[in-house]
Parts: sequence; structure tokens; C-alpha cells
Amino acid sequence: MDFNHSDDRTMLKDMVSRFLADNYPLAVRNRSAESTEGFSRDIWQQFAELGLIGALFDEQHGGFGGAGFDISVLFEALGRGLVNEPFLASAILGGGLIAQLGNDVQKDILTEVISGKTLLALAHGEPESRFDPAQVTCRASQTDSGWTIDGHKAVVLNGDSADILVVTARVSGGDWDEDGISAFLVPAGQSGVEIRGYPTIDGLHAAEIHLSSVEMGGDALLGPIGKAFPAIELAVARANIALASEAIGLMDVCRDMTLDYLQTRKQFGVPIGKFQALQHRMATVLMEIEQARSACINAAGRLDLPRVQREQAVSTAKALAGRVGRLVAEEAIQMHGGIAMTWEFDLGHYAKRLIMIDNQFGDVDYHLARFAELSRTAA
Amino acid sequence: MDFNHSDDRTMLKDMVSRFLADNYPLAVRNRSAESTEGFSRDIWQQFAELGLIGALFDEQHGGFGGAGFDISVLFEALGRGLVNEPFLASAILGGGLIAQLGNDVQKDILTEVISGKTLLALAHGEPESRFDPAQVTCRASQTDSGWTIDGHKAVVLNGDSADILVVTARVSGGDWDEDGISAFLVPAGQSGVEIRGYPTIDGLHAAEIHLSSVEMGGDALLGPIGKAFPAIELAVARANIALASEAIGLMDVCRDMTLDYLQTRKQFGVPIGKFQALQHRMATVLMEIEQARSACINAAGRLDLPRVQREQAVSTAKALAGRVGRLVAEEAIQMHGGIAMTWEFDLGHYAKRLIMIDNQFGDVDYHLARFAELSRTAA
Amino acid sequence: MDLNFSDDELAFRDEVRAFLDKNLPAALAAKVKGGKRLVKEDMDTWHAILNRQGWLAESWPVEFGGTGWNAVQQQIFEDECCAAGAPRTVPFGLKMLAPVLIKYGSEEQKRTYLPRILDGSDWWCQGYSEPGAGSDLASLKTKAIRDGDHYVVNGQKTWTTLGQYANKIFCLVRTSTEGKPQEGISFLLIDMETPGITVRPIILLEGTHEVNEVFFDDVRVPVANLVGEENRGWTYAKYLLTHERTNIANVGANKVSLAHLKHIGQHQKIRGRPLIEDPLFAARLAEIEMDLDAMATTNLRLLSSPDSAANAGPMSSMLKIKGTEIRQALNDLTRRALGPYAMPFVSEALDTGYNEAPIGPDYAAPVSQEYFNNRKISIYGGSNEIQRGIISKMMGL
Amino acid sequence: MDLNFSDDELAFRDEVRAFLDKNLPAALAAKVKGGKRLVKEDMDTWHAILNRQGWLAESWPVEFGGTGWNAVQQQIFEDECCAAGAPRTVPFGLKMLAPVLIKYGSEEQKRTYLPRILDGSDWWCQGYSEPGAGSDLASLKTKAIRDGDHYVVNGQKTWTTLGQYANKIFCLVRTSTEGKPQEGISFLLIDMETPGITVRPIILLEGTHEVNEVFFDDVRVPVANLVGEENRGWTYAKYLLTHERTNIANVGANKVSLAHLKHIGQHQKIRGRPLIEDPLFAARLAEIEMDLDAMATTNLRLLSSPDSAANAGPMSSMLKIKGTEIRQALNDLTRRALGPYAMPFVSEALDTGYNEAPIGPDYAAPVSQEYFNNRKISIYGGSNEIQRGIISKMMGL
Repeated sequence: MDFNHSDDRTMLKDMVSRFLADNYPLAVRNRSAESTEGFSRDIWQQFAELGLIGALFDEQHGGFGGAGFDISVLFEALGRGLVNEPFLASAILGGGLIAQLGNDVQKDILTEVISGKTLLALAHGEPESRFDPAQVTCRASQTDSGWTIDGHKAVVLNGDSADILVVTARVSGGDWDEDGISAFLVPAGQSGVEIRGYPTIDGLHAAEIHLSSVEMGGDALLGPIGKAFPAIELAVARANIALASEAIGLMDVCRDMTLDYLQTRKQFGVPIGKFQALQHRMATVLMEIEQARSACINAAGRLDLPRVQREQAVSTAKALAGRVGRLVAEEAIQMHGGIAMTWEFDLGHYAKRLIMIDNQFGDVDYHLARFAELSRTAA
Repeated sequence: MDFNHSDDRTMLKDMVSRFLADNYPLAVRNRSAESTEGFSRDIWQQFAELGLIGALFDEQHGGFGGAGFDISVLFEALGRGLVNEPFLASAILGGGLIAQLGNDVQKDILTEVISGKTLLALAHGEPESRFDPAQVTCRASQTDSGWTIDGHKAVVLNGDSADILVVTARVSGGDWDEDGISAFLVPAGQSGVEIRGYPTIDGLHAAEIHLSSVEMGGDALLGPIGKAFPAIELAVARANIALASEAIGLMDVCRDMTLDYLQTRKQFGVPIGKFQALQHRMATVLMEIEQARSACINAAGRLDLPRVQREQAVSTAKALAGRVGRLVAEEAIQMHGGIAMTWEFDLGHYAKRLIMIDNQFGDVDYHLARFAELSRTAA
Repeated sequence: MDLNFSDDELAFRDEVRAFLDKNLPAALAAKVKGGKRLVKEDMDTWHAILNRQGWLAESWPVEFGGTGWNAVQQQIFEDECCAAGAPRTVPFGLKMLAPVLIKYGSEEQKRTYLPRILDGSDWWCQGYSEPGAGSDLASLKTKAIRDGDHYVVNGQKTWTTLGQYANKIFCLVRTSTEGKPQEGISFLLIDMETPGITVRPIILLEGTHEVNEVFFDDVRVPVANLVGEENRGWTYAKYLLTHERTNIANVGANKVSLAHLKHIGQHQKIRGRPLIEDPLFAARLAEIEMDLDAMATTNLRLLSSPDSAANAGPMSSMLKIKGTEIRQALNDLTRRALGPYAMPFVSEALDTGYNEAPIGPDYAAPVSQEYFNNRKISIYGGSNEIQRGIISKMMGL
Repeated sequence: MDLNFSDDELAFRDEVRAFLDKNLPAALAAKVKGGKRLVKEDMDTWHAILNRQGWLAESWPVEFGGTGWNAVQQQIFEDECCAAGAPRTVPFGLKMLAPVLIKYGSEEQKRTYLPRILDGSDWWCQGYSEPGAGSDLASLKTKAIRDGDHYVVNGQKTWTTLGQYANKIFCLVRTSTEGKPQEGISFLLIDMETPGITVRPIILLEGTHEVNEVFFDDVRVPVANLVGEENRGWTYAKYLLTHERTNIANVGANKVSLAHLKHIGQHQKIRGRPLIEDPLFAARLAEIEMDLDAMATTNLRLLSSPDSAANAGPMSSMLKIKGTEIRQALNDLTRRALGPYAMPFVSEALDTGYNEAPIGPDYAAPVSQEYFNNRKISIYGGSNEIQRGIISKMMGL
């Protein structure tokens, strides 16, 4: 047992932190959040050059990382910086599926992804699928020349910037069957693909994507027909580790800002941090963050264990990120008082992202129920 | 709308409070809890003479009350006194069923109940029925001369003191069907009835009752064959109002004791009530008790409304009693510290009863789920 | 004890319903129910309609143009208005300044200002908080120095809600630095058009403009605009804080939110079945519904209690804390009910005249914004921490 | 970062398991697992077995007869002991007094007392709390006045756990009333058989006898029994409180409780189906299981952190608070799992030799008692409020 990060990961973390401190002030981030795509292409290129995208892929796919702890170390740092560039969409989700399912030709795309030249997005969720990774009603039918895809994909993260969409569609089975789901590579400009991008409340971008008789060649299919679910589940698992880790970074910032405020803001003649009621609540905040951090470590460390153990750890990390994230965001705002309610003060932006993480890939209740179901499977 | 109690009920409340203050010190109560039956026959007789049992029955049945607010006013006062005499078992549960289902001859028993001469108990719950009022596996089969009853009744409140048991048994249908349940009057001494009484952790008494081929005449049946469920549900509703009201009385005592302790106990040179963390928690305790009290008022006031409204109000009162009761009991102990952990100090005895109320006739989660189910029925 | 409305109360409720049915513009109700942004004109419209009916000043005595309704009637009126989708009236003149003027104002002030509140000539805003004086209001620094027939006011107020629409502001200002901090405060009425006043918007974390900073730079205010006595403003401010209890718990609005959340729960799906049938969601919803049902009774119970006047402070505090807790719990569960559709945020979609199709279900657009915006309700008007302090004092701690 | 046990750690775990398998008496393990009351003989038996193996003093240095195990090894040992149903060793001599003696005791004291702790000759109890000095330990009043070669001790200690079995007590006593209250405290070793000592049982709210009051009436204690220097006892007591961190979170015991709760959840039924399949129960259980799983890592992470020594105080506090919260949540959910069968309480059923059939399921008897008894764990050893205070100091508040 060893709870220290390897030197490589420590270096990665320090490098990202330094880069963000020097190049990524919140005002700049908020401006890029209001741009057409919701992030900065220029910064993205710099991230690529620093090797940050490569850190999310293993050597076999042209990267130099890709393990659970690579994800957690990087996303915790990205969270601290409130980074809105499309690491999750392009590398973890889109890239993750290609790395798992792609043939050699398809995998060539990853080189471009890692270099930041090509952007991916995973068009998987649908208007009624909520958090269920197996609910796919979008249809792909086999034709003489390949596939025709129809359906509506919802809240596709960075779907409005992607060059290539990884689209999931059902080739067989019922609406909620794990079996019968395939993934396809669909260029964003393909005829029949209609993309409506929009900002999100936490400074990201997403899109509603309508696919109407989108004709694709046979080479668009990723992996064996109808067998994409395990890869989707694993990509979602990695996404949840990323999100939970990002949440840890955000929580650390919220806690530090609040501690700082409690020490400097005076009311009734003393720093408000002298009020015992706030002290005790801050002690809870501190403890709970450490619990959420431990859950993240567990999930990252168990990513390669058998499915049930892996998924239970992932659900734990995400459930704690959701529960503790809400506690931290709400307490940070409450203890700051009015100032935290303003756009000009940094805290609110961190808080918005922290809360919204709970609405991505499963909220607290989803993961509680899922954990319980997995427990019964295991028993 | 009027939130004041009638003069009659105010008098009842004052009379009970005065009687208990004069005649019911906790030490005496605790001694009677350790007696064979777990309560005092002598005090019970005095309660009867004061008319307290009669207050739980309407005039038609020889009482002078029986409405929701009669139950709530009396049980709140009994809660404040930590009374362990069998009001719930004999008057609300056993008596309640006879009043609803009994024929004129059977109802004659109620005169004896109201005078305190006869004790009843409701033998309804079973080892696996938990809180489900429809789960009855105990069987009653019709014979030439009447009925034969077999089964095991669990945690029958004051089942070891009752003269007559009101036993529920299934005459038809499946284990969880509402239809097909009947209630029978079974003298405790009847052949085949085996009663094992025991104390409970909160100073009451209950019993496991085994019925082996208990032969009863046709006149043992209460009401039409197999149609006892609505009466059982209403008796349980009244029991839950009683329990929730008792909880309010207990909470008031716990709160007052704690406030008193916070004002007098000094640590670090000041009364511990000067510590803001405790102040804020006590404010929560105070508020939540008022919420639980409102829920009790609502349930008592809606007892005569149509079933769904009645039962939702009852579930609300009991769920809040459970949730707030636990908060109050645990906070009261925690704020007192070590002293509250001792037998000699009064608080613990109130806290034990307060917590155990959650384990009678439905805990918080049971009533949350039930409330939700009733909402769907209503929608 | 009787939880049912009396015949008179029922008749009153029917009268209110009939009025709303006839007079509340459908387009306005739709805006309110759809969570759209209201503009000044919307608020003015409803204000005028109520004034025409004589129902604008619920809590004022009849002699000043108020309704003379008792607590239960006021609550019925508020509940019905909420249920119908009426906008809330702007409280600064009607519910905050007016009670102070009625109790402590000069005859002249009452005669001048009360009618102008009713007919909409004046839009008042509140100048209490300052950057350094939030929960600790008594530490305020905005100064008013007597100069002949005027006070000269210098300083800054903040969190001035809807100040961008106001032509008048009532302020707590420091007129003395002697004694306890509370003792040197005065209550001044200031015309916003007086030279030296600057209003600067504060944009909230979710992008809305509700509150403002107001700067005072040598602003000359006639001495006649002092309410009551100099240096006694703290008393008037406290009266105001504890006097206004009707509707502090927001029961009517919370009931509407709950109904809306149930509607959402019926339309959101988990594996094709309504979310509202999911046991965990159903339990969370039940928890809030139970608490709100109890709250409605707590509210009326405390408002109509004979010793309510004596305990006004702690009672307001209880109602405020619990009311905000319930509202925030509703906002949070609504956010969760949406799943991923809580994220999209197209601000323009909340304005009238936005014609594009909604992103996701039509109820989604305002949800997250409301969640974040309503973090304020446990902070302003005396934070919930301050309220807990008031309760604990009342308990003798 | 590596969450897996190393080969060495795995080998150690196997060694512990093999030892427990062979040496832990089955009847004793059954008693522990069944929640039965342990008597002195049970504790003595296990103490002797561990001592024979040389594994009694996990945290002592090897030179004094300890194991020399690191934090991870100690945790493995504790977890395995819990899982196997071994009784916990009585901590007062082994884990509380011994570290103080090792760090601050005289050579003579170490030579005399440490072996006697190991071989069971001495059963120590703790004389810290007093009726007026609970959370505020420094305000203690029990006096020790020097009289030649003796201190004369007068006063009263309370909450003395298992004092009914002890032949020795280590006490904090006041030897000076000058300076801050902390400054006049000394650490004394007292033989319980000295004339003037009276032990009076305190019965807990659920009827058990675990703790005692100890009265001192002109008790003469040789000056040689002073640990360290006079008036420096507060330093030694604080060292003790912050030093002992292994197992403060009770991870092993909590895992056993969780497993037991799952067992109960499988056997309790709702409409014929296991309670554990009820969505609400399952969610409550999952919440605790998740928290415990995270806690296990928090525990090891903090224990094995390189800066753990510096942060010993706040770390212990975190582990203690969270550990007790999890334990109390488990106790509460177990109580709820039983439904009405949480009520019956036949005290004798917890004693060995009780032969009647259990009331309700066989796991029911100890559940409620444990719930109530474990309300103590957030009170004693520095209440959770005191621990939160320590954490907030560490955060600079």
C-alpha cells in the first residue's frame, strides 16, 4: 500500500498547476465560456503541446498515461483551474470509445486527438435516457453500402465543436437492452446531422443533435455489431472518475476561499471565522472533502478490477462527489454571504460547476441505487 | 380556522398534567416498568376514575371524546409524564377495533374497558409482518361450532396483561391481501393460547403469542367475515396519532431539560448554552419540534376526512415524529454529555421511549414510502 | 381546534378566486408560471390592478387604504395569488416602508407617501446593507451630517433589490458615532433623483440583474425626510424586521413549486416510467411535501396565536428559516429531477419574445438558474445564522 | 499510489489470520459476534493469548515487548481481529498509559509497570473526567497535596470505564492552583487498594454497568508514583490523546457491523422479500457502505502520510468524528431494520448461559441496547464538538 503519487504524476500535476496559474485567470476563462464554442482553441492547443491530452491515453494509443490515477491527477488540477476545454468530451468519452473499440485505421484518429487537431464528442445520451447508459433508442439500420442512423442525442458535451461525433445507436433489442448497441464515427458535417449548440449554466457547451437518415459507410462502425455497451460503460466509468476528481479540485478551491474569507471578513467586530457555529460547519466541510477524495482514490485505483468492484468504486466516488460537492458549494456560498452571489466574485463560478457535476453521468440517488444493485449482483 | 383547543380539552390536559405531577414521579414509573406487568394496576385504576380512558371513546361507546384531538391532547400529556400504562393497547387498539366492529353484546366489553376493569390487547403484528397492516398469515378456519385459530403474533403491546385479546387472522386470500382478514375476541386464558411476556427497552411490556388450534365460538368474530381491514387501518391511524402526540410530549420534555442544562452547566468558565454551535443546533431542535407538532395537529384534525387524506396526514405525523424524535433524542443526549448516558438521570428514559416510537406502527422510511404511494393513488 | 376554513373564510377565498380569475392577465400568469423574467411593466400592471380593487395593501389598516384583513385572510390571499400565477407585489414600499411610516412617520409623511405607494407614483427600494455591514447591520458607515435644513449623505449601500427601477430609497444612515453602534442610526427617505446618487448594477452569479449598489456623494436630503427621531432608526428598522411576518414563510409560493416539481416528476422518465414512481425520488419528494404541509400549519398557528405579538421576533425567524429551507430543498430536487437537462442555459429563453424551441422539456430552462438564485434567500433579510441567533436568545441561551 | 497490499503486507495478513484461526477460542468469538456481554474472564483470556504470541502491545516499541508494527500492519491486525470476532483488548493500560510511560515515565516506572500490563498483573483504569470537568478537562478539581514522601489525594473521578475490575488507576490531579488551569495538573499512578478509595457503579441508560465513579478520601500516594514532573500532567495527557490514532476510526469494527447489518437485511422481510431489496433501505445502506469504504482509505491515507506526526491532533479528530458517525449510523439503521423487534429487551438474554429461545430473530436481542449505548462514543474521549474545535483551530479559525 502506498498513498503517494509517482514522480511522473506529481510532475504532471505541478506542471498543469503552474501553467494554469500563469495562463488561465478566471476572467479569461469566463470570457472564453461566452465565446461561440465555449472554450479557447488557442489554450486547447497549448494543453495538447504540454501533453495533457496524451496523459489520458496509454502508450498503445499514442499517449503516455491513461490509467485511473492519470485521469484523477489531471482532472483534479483542471478542476482547481475551472478549465472548460473539452478534455472530457474529446479525450475521455470520444477518444475512450475509439481506443476501446476502434480498428487500426479508426485508431489513427487518436493521434490527431492527442495533438489537439481533431475534436471528438460522444453523442450518447438521449432526451429520455437520463443517466441510464443502456437506454438507446436512436436507430442504426444496415444498408447495402453501410448504415443509416436516425435519432435525437441530448446534451452532448461539446457536441457543437466536434469534428467527429461518436454516435451510439441501437442495431437490435429493446430500448433498455445492453445488448444491441453500436457506436459509429460520424463527421459533424455529414448530411442529415443537425447540431444545435448552447452554453450551459456552469460555463461549458453542449448540443442537441438530430440525426435524420444519416448515411454512413461500413467503416463508420466501431467494434463488433451491437456489442458496444461494455466499452460505453467503461468510458462512462472513466468519465465519472474524471468528474469526481474535477469536483475534488473545485471543492479544495471553495474550501480555501471560504477559509480565507472567514479569516478576513469581520462582522460584529471579529473575523466571522471566530463564530463557533461556522467553525464546526467548516470542520465538517473539511472532513467530508477528505472522504470524497478517498473515494476518488479508490475508484482510480480500482479501475482495472473486475466490473462489479470497479463500478461500485466509481459509483461511490461519484455519489460522494455529488453529496459532498453540494455541501461544499452551498456552505461556501452561505458562509460568504451576499458577495458569493455575484458574478464578479470568483466563488460562484466554482460553485456552479461543482453543483452541475452531479447532473452529469449520474446524480447521488442514481449512484446510490446503482451501488445497491451492484451489491446484490455481487452477493 | 382556529388553533385553540376547546375548554374541555384544555381542562383534560391540565388535569392529567396535574395528576402526573403529583402522583407520577419518574422513579415510581421506572419501578412499575420493572414489575411483572410493566405498569401499575393501581395507577391504571386512578386513570380510569379520572376519565382518561373514557376520553378516548365517543359517547356512543360510553366515553366522552374519541376524536383526533382527544387522542392528541391526552397522549401528549401522557408523553410528558412518560406514562407506561396501557392506554394504547387497551383503549386505542383493542378498544378501537371493538368500537368499530363489535355488535351490541361485544361492545358491552367497552364499559369494562373504560372503567379500567378489563384490559385489552391487539394481537395483530406477526414475526414477518413488520409494519404492513395487511400482512396476516395467522389462520382462522370455520368449524361447526365457530372458529379454530392458529398462528404466531409478535410484539403484542401489553399482551401479557390483557384479559381479552383482539386477534386478527386470515379467513381467505393471500398473505398480503387486505381482503380476507377478520378479528376475533379471544380470552387470554383460552386453551391453546400461549403468552410469553417481556419488557421492552423503553420501559413498556409486550408479548409473543402463540395460538395453537384455539377453539372459539361463533360469537368471537368481530364484524363481517374477512372485512376487518378498514377497521384495522383506522385503529392503526389512531394509534399513530397517539404515538406521534406522545412523541411531542417527550420532545418537549427533552428540549426543556436540555435548555435547562445548557443554561446551568458550565464548561470553560461559561454556561455551555453560550456556545454558538450548540445554540444554532438548539434552534433547529426547537423549529423541528414545532413542525412535528403541526403535523400532529393536521393528523388529528383530518382523522375524519376521506381515507387518502386521512392516511397521508397520519403518515406525515408519524414520519415527522420519527425524524424529529430521533433528532431531539440524539441532540439532547449529545448536548448533555455523559450525564445523559446514566440510568439515574431522567433524560435517557425519555430518549429511549422517543426513539422506540419510530419502531412502532411504521418508521420514517415506511411512512415516506407509504405517503408517496398514497399520493400516486390520489393523483 | 379546527383546521377547516370557517364559512366566512371560505367565502373570502371564493371572492379572491373570482377576482383573480377575472383580473389577472393570462399572459402575465403564464410568464410567472413558466419561470420567465418579469419586466418593470409586468410588476406595474399587477400593482395597478390590485390597487383598483383596493387589495394592494393587505396588511395596512383600513384608514390608510389597506384591507384590514386578519392574518388568516392575508394568508388565503397570498396563497390564492400564488396558485393563480400572480406576480408577487414589490414589498419595499408596501410591506417594509409603509408599516414603519404608519407607526413612526409624521402625519405629513403618511399623507405624502402612503398614497404614492398605492398609486404607483413612488417605487421604493431599501438602503440597509453596506459592503462592510451585512449580517452586522449596526456597523453601517454611510454618514448623514446635518447642514441647516438638510442632511448631507455620503457612503454606499449594496444589495439594493430592484433599485434600478426605484425613484425613492429609504436608508439607514449614521448620524452619530457615540454610544453603541445601534444608537447613532437614523432612518431617512431619499429621492433617487437627488444629485450625487449613482446606481450601479450587481450581476448575480447566474447572470441576472436584480440588485444594485447605490453610491451617495454629498447627497442633500431635507431634514423633513427624517422618519421619527434622529438616532432612533435602529428601533424602526427592527420593528420592520419583526413586524412583517405574513408570508415570510412563503407557503403559497412553495406549494406552487411543489406542484410544479410533481408535474416535472410525472413527465421525466426513468426507463420509460415516470420519475415520480422512482422510490428514492418519491421519498425525497414526500419528505419535502410533508414538511411543507406541516409548515403551512406552523405558519397559521404562529400567526394566529394570541401571544404572537410578544414573540414576533423568534416567530419570524422560525418561519423564515424553515420557509427558505423548504424552498431550497424544492429547488435542489427540481434540479436533480431534470438530469442532464439541468445544464443547458440559454438566458434569452427566459425573456418574453423568445421564439425558438426550448432545449429539452419546456419546464427545464429556468430550473438551474432558480436553484442558484435562491441560494440568496438564506442570506438576505437577516441570514439564517442571524435568525438562529434570535431564536436562541429567545430560548434564554 | 497503490491501493493493494504489498506482498509483505499480504503475508502478514495471512499470518494474522492463521494465528486467529488457531488461537481465538470459538466460544469467545461466538459471544462477540452474537453481541453477548463479555465478563472479565473473557477479556483476560484473550489478553493472555495475545501476550503469549507477543502481539499484545501492537503499538509499543519492540524493546518494551511491543510488536514494532507500522501503521498499516496495526490496521491489518485490528481489522482481522474484528473480522474474526476477537474481543477488543482493554485499552487503558496497553494503549493509553503505556505510551505515556514510555515517553515520560522514569526507568523504574517503565521497568515496573510495562511488564505487569503485558502479563495481566495490573488492570489499569483511567481517572481523568470529573463531575464538573467533562469536555473542559482542565478544570478538574481532584487535589493532590504533598505531604513528605506522599501525595494526599482528595476528590472524585467519574466515567471510569471498567474500573470495577481495575487494581490500578492513572489520574490527573491538581497539584497547583496557580497560572492557567492546565498548568497545575499532575499525572499520578494510584493503587486502587490504597485506603480511602471507593468505587461506585454508574448504571447506563440501557442498564449496563461499564463505568464507575471513583472517590478519593485522603488517599496517600507515594511521590515515586508521579509520572514525569509535577504540574506537567496536562502535556502528558494531551500527548496521550493525540498519540493514539491507530484504530481510532474503528474501521475494522465498522466493517463487521456493516456485514452484520447486511445479514439482518437479508433475513428481515418486507412482503416476503428481503429488506435489503427495499429501495429506501438499500439506499441508506449504500450511503453508509460508501462512507465506510472511503473512511477505510481516509484512515490509512492519514495514518501513513509523511506529515502525520505534525497533524496528529486534527487527524485524530477527523478519524474520531467520522468513525463515530459511521458507527452510530450503522447502529441506527440496524435498529430500524428490526422493525417492532427492536423493542423487546430481555437483559439476561445477553449473558452466557441464557437458555431460552430468543424473542424474534436471534440477532435482535443486542441491537437497541447497542444503539443507545453507542450514543456515548460521540461524547467520550473528547466529544465530537471538542474534536471539531481542534479541526477548526488547525484550519486557522
